[in-house]
Amino acid sequence: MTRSAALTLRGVTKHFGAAVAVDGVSLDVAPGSMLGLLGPSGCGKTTVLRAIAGLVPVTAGTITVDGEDITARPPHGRDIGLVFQQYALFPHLSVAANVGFGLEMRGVAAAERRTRVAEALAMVQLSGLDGRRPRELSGGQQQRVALARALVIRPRILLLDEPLSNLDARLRDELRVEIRRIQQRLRITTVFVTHDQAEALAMCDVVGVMSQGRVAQIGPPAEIYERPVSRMVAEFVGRLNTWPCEVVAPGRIRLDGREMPAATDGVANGAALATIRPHRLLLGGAAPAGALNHVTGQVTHVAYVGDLVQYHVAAGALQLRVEAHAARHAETHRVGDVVECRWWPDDLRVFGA
Amino acid sequence: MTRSAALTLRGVTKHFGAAVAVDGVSLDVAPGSMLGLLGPSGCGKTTVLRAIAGLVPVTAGTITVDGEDITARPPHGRDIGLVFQQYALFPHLSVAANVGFGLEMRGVAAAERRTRVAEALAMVQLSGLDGRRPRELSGGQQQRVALARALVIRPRILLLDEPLSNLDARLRDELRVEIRRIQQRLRITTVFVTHDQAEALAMCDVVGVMSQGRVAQIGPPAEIYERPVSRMVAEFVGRLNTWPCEVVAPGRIRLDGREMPAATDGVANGAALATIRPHRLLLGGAAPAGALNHVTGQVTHVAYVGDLVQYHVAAGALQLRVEAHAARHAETHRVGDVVECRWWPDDLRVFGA
Amino acid sequence: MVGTSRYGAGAVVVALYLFLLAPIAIVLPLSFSGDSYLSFPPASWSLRWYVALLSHDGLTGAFKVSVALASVVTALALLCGTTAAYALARGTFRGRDALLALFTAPLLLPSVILGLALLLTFSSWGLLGTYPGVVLAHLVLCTPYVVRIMTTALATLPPGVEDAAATLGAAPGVVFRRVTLPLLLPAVTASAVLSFLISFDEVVVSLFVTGPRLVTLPVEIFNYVDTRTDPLIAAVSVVLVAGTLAGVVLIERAVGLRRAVGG
Amino acid sequence: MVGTSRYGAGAVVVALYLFLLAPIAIVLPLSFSGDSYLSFPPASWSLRWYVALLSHDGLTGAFKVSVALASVVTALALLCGTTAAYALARGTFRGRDALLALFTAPLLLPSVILGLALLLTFSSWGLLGTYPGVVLAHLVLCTPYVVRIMTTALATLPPGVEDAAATLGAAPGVVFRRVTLPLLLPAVTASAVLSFLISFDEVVVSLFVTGPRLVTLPVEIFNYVDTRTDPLIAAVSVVLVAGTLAGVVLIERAVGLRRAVGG
Repeated sequence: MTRSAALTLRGVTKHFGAAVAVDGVSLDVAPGSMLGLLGPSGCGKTTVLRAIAGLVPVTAGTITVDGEDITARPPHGRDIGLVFQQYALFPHLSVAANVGFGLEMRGVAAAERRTRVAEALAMVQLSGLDGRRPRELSGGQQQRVALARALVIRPRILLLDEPLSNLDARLRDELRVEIRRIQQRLRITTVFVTHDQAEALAMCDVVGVMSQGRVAQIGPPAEIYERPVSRMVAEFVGRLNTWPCEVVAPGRIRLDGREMPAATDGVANGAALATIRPHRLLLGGAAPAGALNHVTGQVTHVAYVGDLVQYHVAAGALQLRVEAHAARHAETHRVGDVVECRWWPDDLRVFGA
Repeated sequence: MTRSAALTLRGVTKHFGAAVAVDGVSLDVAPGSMLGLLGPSGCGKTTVLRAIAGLVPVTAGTITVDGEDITARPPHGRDIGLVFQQYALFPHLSVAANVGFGLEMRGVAAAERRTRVAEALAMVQLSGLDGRRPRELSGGQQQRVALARALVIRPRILLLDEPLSNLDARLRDELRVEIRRIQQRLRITTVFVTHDQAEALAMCDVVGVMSQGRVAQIGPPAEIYERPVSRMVAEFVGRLNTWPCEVVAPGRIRLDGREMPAATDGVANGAALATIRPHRLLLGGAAPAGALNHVTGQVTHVAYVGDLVQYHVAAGALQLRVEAHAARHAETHRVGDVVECRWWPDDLRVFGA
Repeated sequence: MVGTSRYGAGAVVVALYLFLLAPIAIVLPLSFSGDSYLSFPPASWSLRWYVALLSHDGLTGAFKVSVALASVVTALALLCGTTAAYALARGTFRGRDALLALFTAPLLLPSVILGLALLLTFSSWGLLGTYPGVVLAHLVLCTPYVVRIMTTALATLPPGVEDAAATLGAAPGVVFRRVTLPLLLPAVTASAVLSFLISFDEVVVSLFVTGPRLVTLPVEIFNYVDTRTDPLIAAVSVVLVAGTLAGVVLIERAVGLRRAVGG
Repeated sequence: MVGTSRYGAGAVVVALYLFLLAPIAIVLPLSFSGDSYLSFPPASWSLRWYVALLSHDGLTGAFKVSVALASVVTALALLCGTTAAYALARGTFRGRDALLALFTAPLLLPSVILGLALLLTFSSWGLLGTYPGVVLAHLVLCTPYVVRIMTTALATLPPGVEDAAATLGAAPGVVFRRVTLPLLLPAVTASAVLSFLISFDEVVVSLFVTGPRLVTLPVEIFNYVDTRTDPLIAAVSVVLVAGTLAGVVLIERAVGLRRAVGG
């Protein structure tokens, strides 16, 4: 249905007065793939998206689609579909007129327009709502209309600007799966902006983590989560224990007075930060035997969160946050229990302090 | 420091005009324990809290603290501390004056007031901010001040009205643990209102799930999560697979044409709904051998969420949502894989349709 | 805090306002008086004063003058005010906030001051006592309201709709015509009605700028009241109140009364 | 949409408004004229017209009358308006919304209509031409503004602070005195200033209710202008503009201009 286009950004920079919103961002999005731009608010991710759409003129850099430079084109000449956080439906037009707007702008004849609008509404499971006004729809339905409106013009690129963040948790889960299915079916090159790390990891082929106008790391979700290049990235994509340590040799650190192996990847000897995700700390019987690091400590806090049990464990000078899957037959610990806590050395990632 | 009081509600009912906001709620909160009132917005949980504080006069029912009926007392005569979602600090007063307000109302002398305000601020880790105005503080700091202000008067009961919902995820995690620690240290009887099931399960000794003005279920977190009494409760406290089935005998159902054991707990023979939590469905090698139910299906969707992998599996007429802990050495499946999915029969809970 | 004190306060308010608004309620019966002089309640009832109103050449002539003036002023105020509001809302030029403050300033300037200032200026420009002078004076009064309503309307346009239209392939002119303008229509209506009412009712500034030469309806009413007070005046009031109410209902339908009046 | 068209629109706006606001800028130099007649630019400069103003008994006397009247009206408007706003904001009685609409209605009623209505009513109540009558008439004009500002202020009180004070042990009276009132103070200031300015500037309704018997400052200025036009009038304007600006700055400090004027 859609042609899969390649999107390339080279050194895209945007200044607002003296403030640098985007600082030399270069990206390649492969045809038909979905890139997630993840970052805290103010990191520049939305500005990048708006620059791609042409709504924000860039200060420097180029944006190309399938090798064609579109940097100087106005938004209405870019052939790019954009879905907004606040839906941005035309309140004075019916659902069908909203979805048909882009086709009308392209001079598509009324009969064909009707067919394609009906197809697009069927794709987002809203057949039969053609005559409604946007205000008569729920938030989830409005966002589906917005998606249909962006897709019906068969854009070369689809941009999604936090499309799920105004919806409640249940609806978000549902629409997340649906958007991904549609994107994969149409094989449409997509950029998805979000501040929700679970959303980015779950939906996208490639995730770029942005910070202060730059891309801090870009790669497949598992790589971002398992091998973050900095503490900022590691903290942003999931919960983290962070302890001061000292690198004594490549692959070896001193932590709370004890030497142990760890993933130091090029961090120089001296003061550093050792980090590990709470669910990679294994308590007592849950830990397989083997050459694992381990500490012994006392449980100070237990929180049961349904499918997960969160523990705080005090071991020497270390405060450990541990998360255990509340599996059916897992033993559970109580406050005051003395437990042994183990982990695989290469789950302990070290960053410069 | 504080006396632990017992709070009892009997048949508390509140009508607003023709609308019934709270419909005969009876509760007992043991001295020193923390009750979580959990429910969707509009379920009446906040009205119950405001009734306990005396801010909403009840239509019927009684509220007693340590056996003393306080139903008719005005809010300023109840000796109950309340922490609001929007902090509700006095913007024209300093932090110290905010915290000292309740003591001033009780005629505590200036010198003692200073000592107790300093103690309370130390308890919430805000020593040294006495002279600041609320608007100069971050959201998390403002909520700490609000907590100190409510606790410094040594109230008999502490009420928390969604105190964390205006804070971001990281701060919420942190303050959650801190509030629970302070509550346990002071042994103060507490009612915590929230719409966040993880918050209620993680923090409270007892959780009451409310729906349409009534208490649908009340019990310890694990009981609410593992043995919900209704589909509404089950869905509200966590993700759920729900399939139509038929009860053929006590403890046996027919699901997608196959008979199998399940927890039917008194559901009559005939059409019913079988439910199971996604993380209780075990894929392939992850499932221990034994007398487990099982189906074979094909993976249709995979989402990697860091510490969790979510699968959608199509097995016959059933759509299965499966969540697997992304453990270090777990095998992962791809879209299109044929997998065997097993579960323990008593994890499959059946409710009347 | 307590229910009873609330009801007490409510009663106070009702009493207070019935008293303050009673004047308007009294005018209606007076206008249907059959008497030759003002008395309340009237001794007899009739429509004679409405008939008298229609055949009173001074008042009907003045009415036409006022309608013509208000129409011209409204058209010009809409043009200037909407242009200004659009520039202010969409522009990012320096001094934008200062300009907006300047625009709303006449809203707070007492009309006596405006009248004086215009009198002094117009006397050097030779506009004193001329029709363009009156129009210009009314424009100074009406335009700020238009600017305010339109600025608010532009600021409260649903976020992103114009951008959405652009990404869907609409050129700037098309975006304005197909999206912006339809969404602004209620505010344009409200501005027009308000502008018309203000110009129609204006007395002080007009008196300063033209003296009693341009006989608008308020001036003629003044003159009439100066010589006698009879139920004809009540009939005039009712007609004006009805017209104003119709305008207010239009504004209310269009943007909501509170937003137009402010608050 | 495009930068250049924005700057273009900006330029149009600036030109337009310089033109509309020029009158006010011209008054200042005129007031420092040393000439005996109006001419722009003045041939010589002096403070003589300010001196003349201070020694003009008619104008200074009228100024005192206006200040006294505006003070009385402001005090009463604050009392009525705040009570009403409190009842409206806190009350849950029936017809609350209708009452609020009623309260804001006089804001939109043309002053000629109000003047007529009051004239007719007061003539039956024997209030015509009396001081209480004028005060009452001004009250009808000023109270709605107070109600509006105070209602907004009450509605935008930080949520929960009053409840928080109550749970901390403050009885209703204490809550009002220690929490509500301090937080309302800026709005009270703004209401008072606005009320004072409106009463001070009012002409039309006063003329209807008392005729030219009560010589307020605007009436006296009218009379003065009727006989001659000299730089004294410019001096009066400057004094009034300065006073108004001071009031506006007070409002701005207290609640922000835009919230007070609306929009």
